[in-house]
Amino acid sequence: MQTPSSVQTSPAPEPRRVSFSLKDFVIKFGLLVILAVMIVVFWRLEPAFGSARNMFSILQAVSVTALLALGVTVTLAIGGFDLSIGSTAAMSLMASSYVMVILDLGTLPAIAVCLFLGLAIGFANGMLIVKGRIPDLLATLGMMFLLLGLQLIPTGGRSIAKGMTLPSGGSAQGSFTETFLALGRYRVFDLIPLPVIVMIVAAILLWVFMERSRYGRVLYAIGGNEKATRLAGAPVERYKIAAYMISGGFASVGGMLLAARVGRGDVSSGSSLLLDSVAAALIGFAVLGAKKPNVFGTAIGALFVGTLLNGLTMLNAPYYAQDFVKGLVLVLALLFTFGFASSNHR
Amino acid sequence: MQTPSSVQTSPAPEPRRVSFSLKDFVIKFGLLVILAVMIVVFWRLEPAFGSARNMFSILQAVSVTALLALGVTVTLAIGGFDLSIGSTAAMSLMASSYVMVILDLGTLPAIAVCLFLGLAIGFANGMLIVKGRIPDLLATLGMMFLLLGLQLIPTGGRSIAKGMTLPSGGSAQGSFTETFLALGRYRVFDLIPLPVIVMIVAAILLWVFMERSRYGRVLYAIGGNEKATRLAGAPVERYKIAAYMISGGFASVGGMLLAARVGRGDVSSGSSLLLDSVAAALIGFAVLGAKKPNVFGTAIGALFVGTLLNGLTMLNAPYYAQDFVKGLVLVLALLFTFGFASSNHR
Amino acid sequence: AGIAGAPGIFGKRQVKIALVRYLSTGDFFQFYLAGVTRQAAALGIDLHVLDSRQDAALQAEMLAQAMNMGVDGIILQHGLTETLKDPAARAVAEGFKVVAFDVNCENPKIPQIEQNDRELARLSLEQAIRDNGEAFKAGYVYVPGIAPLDRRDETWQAVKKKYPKIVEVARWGTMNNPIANSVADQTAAVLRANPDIKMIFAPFDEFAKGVKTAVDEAGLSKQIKIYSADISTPDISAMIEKDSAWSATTATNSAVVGEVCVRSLALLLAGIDPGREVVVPPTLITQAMLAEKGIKNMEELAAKIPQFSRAEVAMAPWIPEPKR
Amino acid sequence: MNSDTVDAVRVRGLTKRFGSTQAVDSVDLDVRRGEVLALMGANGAGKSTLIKILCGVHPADSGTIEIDGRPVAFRSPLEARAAGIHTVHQLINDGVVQQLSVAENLVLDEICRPDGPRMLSRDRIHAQARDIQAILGLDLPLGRAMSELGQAERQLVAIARALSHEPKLLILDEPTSSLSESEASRLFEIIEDLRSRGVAIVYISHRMSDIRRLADRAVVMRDGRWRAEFAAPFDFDAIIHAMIGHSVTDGGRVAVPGGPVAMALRDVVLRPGAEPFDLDLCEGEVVVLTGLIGSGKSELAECLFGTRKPVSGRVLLDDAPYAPRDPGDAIARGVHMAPEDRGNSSLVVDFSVRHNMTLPFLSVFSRLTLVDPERERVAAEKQSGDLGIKCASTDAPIVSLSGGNQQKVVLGRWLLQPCRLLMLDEPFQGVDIGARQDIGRRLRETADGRATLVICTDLEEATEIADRIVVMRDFSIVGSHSIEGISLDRLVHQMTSVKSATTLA
Ligand SMILES: Nc1ncnc2c1ncn2[C@@H]1O[C@H](COP(=O)(O)OP(=O)(O)OP(=O)(O)O)[C@@H](O)[C@H]1O
Ligand SMILES: Nc1ncnc2c1ncn2[C@@H]1O[C@H](COP(=O)(O)OP(=O)(O)OP(=O)(O)O)[C@@H](O)[C@H]1O
Ligand SMILES: [Mg+2]
Ligand SMILES: [Mg+2]
Repeated sequence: MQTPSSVQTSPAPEPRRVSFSLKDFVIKFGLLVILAVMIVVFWRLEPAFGSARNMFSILQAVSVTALLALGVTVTLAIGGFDLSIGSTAAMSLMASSYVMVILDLGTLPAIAVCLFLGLAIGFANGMLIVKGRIPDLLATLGMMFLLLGLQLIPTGGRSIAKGMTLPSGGSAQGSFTETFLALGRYRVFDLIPLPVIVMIVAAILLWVFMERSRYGRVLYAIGGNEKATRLAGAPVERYKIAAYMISGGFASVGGMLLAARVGRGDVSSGSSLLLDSVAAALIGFAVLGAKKPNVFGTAIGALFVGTLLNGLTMLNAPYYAQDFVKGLVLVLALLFTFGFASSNHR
Repeated sequence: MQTPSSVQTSPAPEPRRVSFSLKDFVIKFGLLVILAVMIVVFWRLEPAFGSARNMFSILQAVSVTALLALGVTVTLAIGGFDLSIGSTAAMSLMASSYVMVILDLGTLPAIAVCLFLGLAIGFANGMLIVKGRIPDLLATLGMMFLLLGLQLIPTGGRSIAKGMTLPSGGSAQGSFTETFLALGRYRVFDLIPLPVIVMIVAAILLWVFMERSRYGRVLYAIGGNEKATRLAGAPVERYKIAAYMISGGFASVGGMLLAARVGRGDVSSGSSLLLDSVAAALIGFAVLGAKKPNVFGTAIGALFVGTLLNGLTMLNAPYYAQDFVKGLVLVLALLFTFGFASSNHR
Repeated sequence: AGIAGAPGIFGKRQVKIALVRYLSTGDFFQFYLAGVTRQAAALGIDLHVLDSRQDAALQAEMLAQAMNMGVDGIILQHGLTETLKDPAARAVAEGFKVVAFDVNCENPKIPQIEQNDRELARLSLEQAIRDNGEAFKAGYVYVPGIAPLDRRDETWQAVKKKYPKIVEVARWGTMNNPIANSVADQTAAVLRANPDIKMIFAPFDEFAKGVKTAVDEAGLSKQIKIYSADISTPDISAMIEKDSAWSATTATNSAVVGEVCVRSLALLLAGIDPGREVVVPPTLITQAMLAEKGIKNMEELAAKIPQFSRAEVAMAPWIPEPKR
Repeated sequence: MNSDTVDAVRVRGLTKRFGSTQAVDSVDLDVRRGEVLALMGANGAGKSTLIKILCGVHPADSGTIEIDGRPVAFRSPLEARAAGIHTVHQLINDGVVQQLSVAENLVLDEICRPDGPRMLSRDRIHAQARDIQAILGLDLPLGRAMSELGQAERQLVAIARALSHEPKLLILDEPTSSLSESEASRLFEIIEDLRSRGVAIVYISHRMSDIRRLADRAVVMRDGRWRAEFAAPFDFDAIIHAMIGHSVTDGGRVAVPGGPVAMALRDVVLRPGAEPFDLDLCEGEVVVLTGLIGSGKSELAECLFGTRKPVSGRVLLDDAPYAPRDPGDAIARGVHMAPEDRGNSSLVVDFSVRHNMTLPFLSVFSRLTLVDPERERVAAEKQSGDLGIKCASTDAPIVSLSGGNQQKVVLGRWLLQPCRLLMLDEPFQGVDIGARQDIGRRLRETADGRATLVICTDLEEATEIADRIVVMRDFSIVGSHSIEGISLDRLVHQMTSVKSATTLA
């Protein structure tokens, strides 16, 4: 028998790399180009759009959605899904209000309780999925309903506001602390809102974690082939639980920022968070031709939706037209990203 | 060199099958037992719960959700997902009102337009997924946003009702026809609401289609292994498009029944419809130990949620407690179904 | 440009204002917007509508966005006090003129336009007592946490205290979309469990629609009377149906409220104080009134019940009344 | 080596059952340092299950495992790794993550190690990956997605990874199932080197040539039990008898002459730049297509099945032009194909044996679109009987069957209906010698009235069933040999010689 010098591998696919390919460019940068075009067009039509303040307004408006979307990106990366993020954020909103307004315990306990709840919810989700072997969608849907109800029980379904009447008869003595409110409202240099900084820092940390650290690789490996990853020696269960805890943690931070913005335990806040953040994470698939959940894409996805809404609002588009345009741009952007990309492979 | 020591043939695997296995029973019938127990408990606590009329009330209440859930079951079976069903139903509700109230065209055109829209939306979803190669979740999410906006454009965001003032200045001349309203309101033998009959007939037809016809078999095969199914000669693309058209069609029928019941073109996002019907379809995984989307399970899932809500309302439970209990029962039921089931296989 | 003879900036140039909304879905809000739009048009105002769709944080952001756009004045429509207080104060401090509808910004410089929810509930409930006496079993549809509903609830609690023989035997409600349909399902269960209910107070027309659907389905439209708040064309159709259980509702014409908001802001911009509080009084609308006058939609309602069609508040000679 | 006689692993009374299947039944096994132990047995004998217990995938129901005299009970693959046990699993899909890059797959163990470095840069991964692939002399495109590689290359990646450690015990479960001779012999060299360094090696294969070349000792399992043990040099007849209960007869095959031409290829060019070639496939004849990995064998089959288009050339099916649009079209014209890569391309994992079999021909078993379960059952049971498929019933889930039996199900599927051309791409992957003979026999029995093309890299398998062997190299057919008096040397020369060699076809 022959000895193989080196196994002949797939004949290198045509060396197209050097030549510029419009298609590849579109796949990679399509969404970013649309975003840029959008910004320019809005700016042209409404100069106020381009002011630094307005740019930070956009970032501020997307910060909570973006945080949730970042969390859900991690669960998407492991091939799962977290439907409970919206209600986790709402829970965190109610919990922080409860701690400050009703229990009158101040800022740090409020933050601690929220973070703990977020991580605990993530842990519970993870356990249901890993130990209870319930499919992700199902487990987190159940959790979502559970939280939707649970968060209202302590107050009997009422919003939590300073001075509200308690079921016991007295009235709430506490209030949102200034420090806590600053979390959502303070602007560094009187320009950059704190939530924006939180979001950007979180996004960078998560990007490093997912793209540069060993843990991120394992998470992606689990999403690609859970069994092979387990056989390669990774403690898959622990990673999955951790992914849901990250998701829960990010959602609870999002909920806290929301609470600080809203300044009240408002029961209806946060209802659209789930869909918007899922949309952001899914749009992220199309950024840089990733075709998979990825942190950078998610951040761009959130920004994309935020810019679109801000711009359309400036142009006086009615709210339902915004939905329509949001859907249309989403579908078109994805269509040409995925539609183009696909003819390449398979 | 050794010689084979003994030449016994394979020991016949013990005939365990005859013996009754509690675990198997729980896996198969757990959810059905819970449903039965729930009915008995509610009946005990509130005798009115058990009346025939109330039973049909429950069915009436779940009919729309069930129809949507049936549709989504088909897309789940092919390994996809349809997030746009809620807004398709909302669209159909607006469209039927538009045709009857504003265009004054009568029953049949209204039904025809709704069905056409539902199928067209499904077709569009299917094309986006199959030809545009956009992942299911993403494509249908885009479609959802698109429809949310689109349905409000013709009326500028207003509900449609008899006699409403039109943008042109005049007032709407048409009205919901008696025939159309009967779709949502008529009771056969003065007892069985028509929507219930529609739902049951639809469920039976879909059950036969999915479980007994060769098309259903192929749809499940696509969900199990799309590539293998294509290599077995099935026109996978056409099947996928058909699945989304079925989903859209069912959603539009659901929307029509809703319109007929409410008698108005109500502005609504249909997002609760989406969540509830997805919940029903997912709960269906646990029925009879199927662990996969299945028509019978979906119907039971819808009934399960409906019964729970009806019973809790009768017992005067506040609405948030209902959400909580819904989530709790869901998680528990699934936990012991999937949790048990899993230790068997792996 | 500008309006000849008008004071302040109205006389000099076109004015640009923003309407920053918290709630927008539903007929009430559509009519409100229609009122704002036509009064703004009558004043030649460049109106920008910013819709936060029940997202309190976004509403605060949109208020900032309106400021970024360099408008002259801002109308805040609904929202949460806690969320809007600071940004609204900042807007005032930066020289923007601000009025608020149905949200208290706790700022003396921000005139408060109100439709008076407590009064709204009171009128409906007084009618209910006139119709049913002071002793009956009642059902109540309520979802806490929504500001106008909470205010209406206060009145209901007061009435129950005042008339101890009015017994609330069941309470339900949901905000699940479509609201009317979900409430109908709940009501069906409640009616079965409590066949002796005589009156249902559903102080939000979406609730009332759902209740009516269920009452009709249960064949109880002659036994039960429904009292609610708010009104729209579909509501009128439902009330004037034969044997309709929906007896009365109390409402302000939200289009009129919209007009009032714009006029108040215009006064403010012109340097005239419209007053700390501008109240638009509600009107009781009963089935009998509608039948008697042959009213079938909102426009006819406005035409035939004068106090519903316009409000004599925040008027000035230089402010043209809009074409209705 | 003084360690030659030391038992590295000692297994006593190991037992495992899945539902009603006793997969492993009180097995005793010793593996010594510096030896290659061949674990043998028919499909479903319990080999993979045994080693999965050894490497922490499944917990044992009972029994003990000792490593270097210390009892162990691994709860996860990770613990087994920490104890120095490294494994290449039978299913290639269990060894690689398609979505990750080739480099990431090569260093997957490193990535998954809980005590690994926190940060991993791309450069670091690529550097390590280059080292690892050098072990097998591979030169793979490190940055590409794994899913873009062929099946054999995926298997090589999984093997290279396992070899990159300093194992105490190395377990290889059918590592050569997708490999051709050349890669296999490179692998053997490395195994021999490891053996000389005192590593204990468990080697599972259905290829007798592998066993002959490598193994020092062979343990045969049957129906989950230890059955017999042999030492080199082996008496293969006895081994096979122990495995399947009877001997296999090979003896000189007589080529069946082909009937009329069913499928004719003329001037077909598979890839731009490849040589055009002709090929005739005749009724009644079994043609084996062989060649190195990546020589384009599968590509040819795919062209005939409508999933790929040739660059140019004509194809005639029964003298009529034939250019299928898609597999459905091909099947309608009577061309059937069982693709390689059974797991990804043939089986629907959550379907039963029966439903898997009938999938392409549902319309045949339906009345008014409704599937007639009775007719379906009868047909499936006939195939199951004819092929000797070992399963509880045709209702059993496909995943409960052993690999060889799953392969038989795939074959049974395509034999359900008569056809003009049956193509089987690597049908013997992971199939035991008994099943191989069953399949071969069945193929032969049904060969009349259709042409049969079997793609087969292993020459031993090829010569077992072929009437004619066709050699492919660089996307072109370079030789055709009748089985009678065939010269294997010539064949191998044709497969491997450089492009300029004379074309014989
Ligand atoms: N996860 C499982 N669940 C149920 N049964 C299983 C499972 N894994 C294996 N089996 C059964 O256990 C028996 C032994 O299977 P195993 O895979 O160990 O055989 P094998 O000797 O490796 O066969 P092959 O040569 O085909 O790889 C078979 O009957 C198989 O069907
Ligand atoms: N899915 C794929 N994506 C990219 N390249 C592929 C893919 N499948 C095969 N190839 C490459 O195409 C070439 C031809 O593959 P083909 O499968 O026809 O070869 P083969 O002779 O059948 O070899 P094998 O023994 O690997 O099956 C090989 O170099 C292979 O690496
Ligand atoms: Mg095996
Ligand atoms: Mg091949």
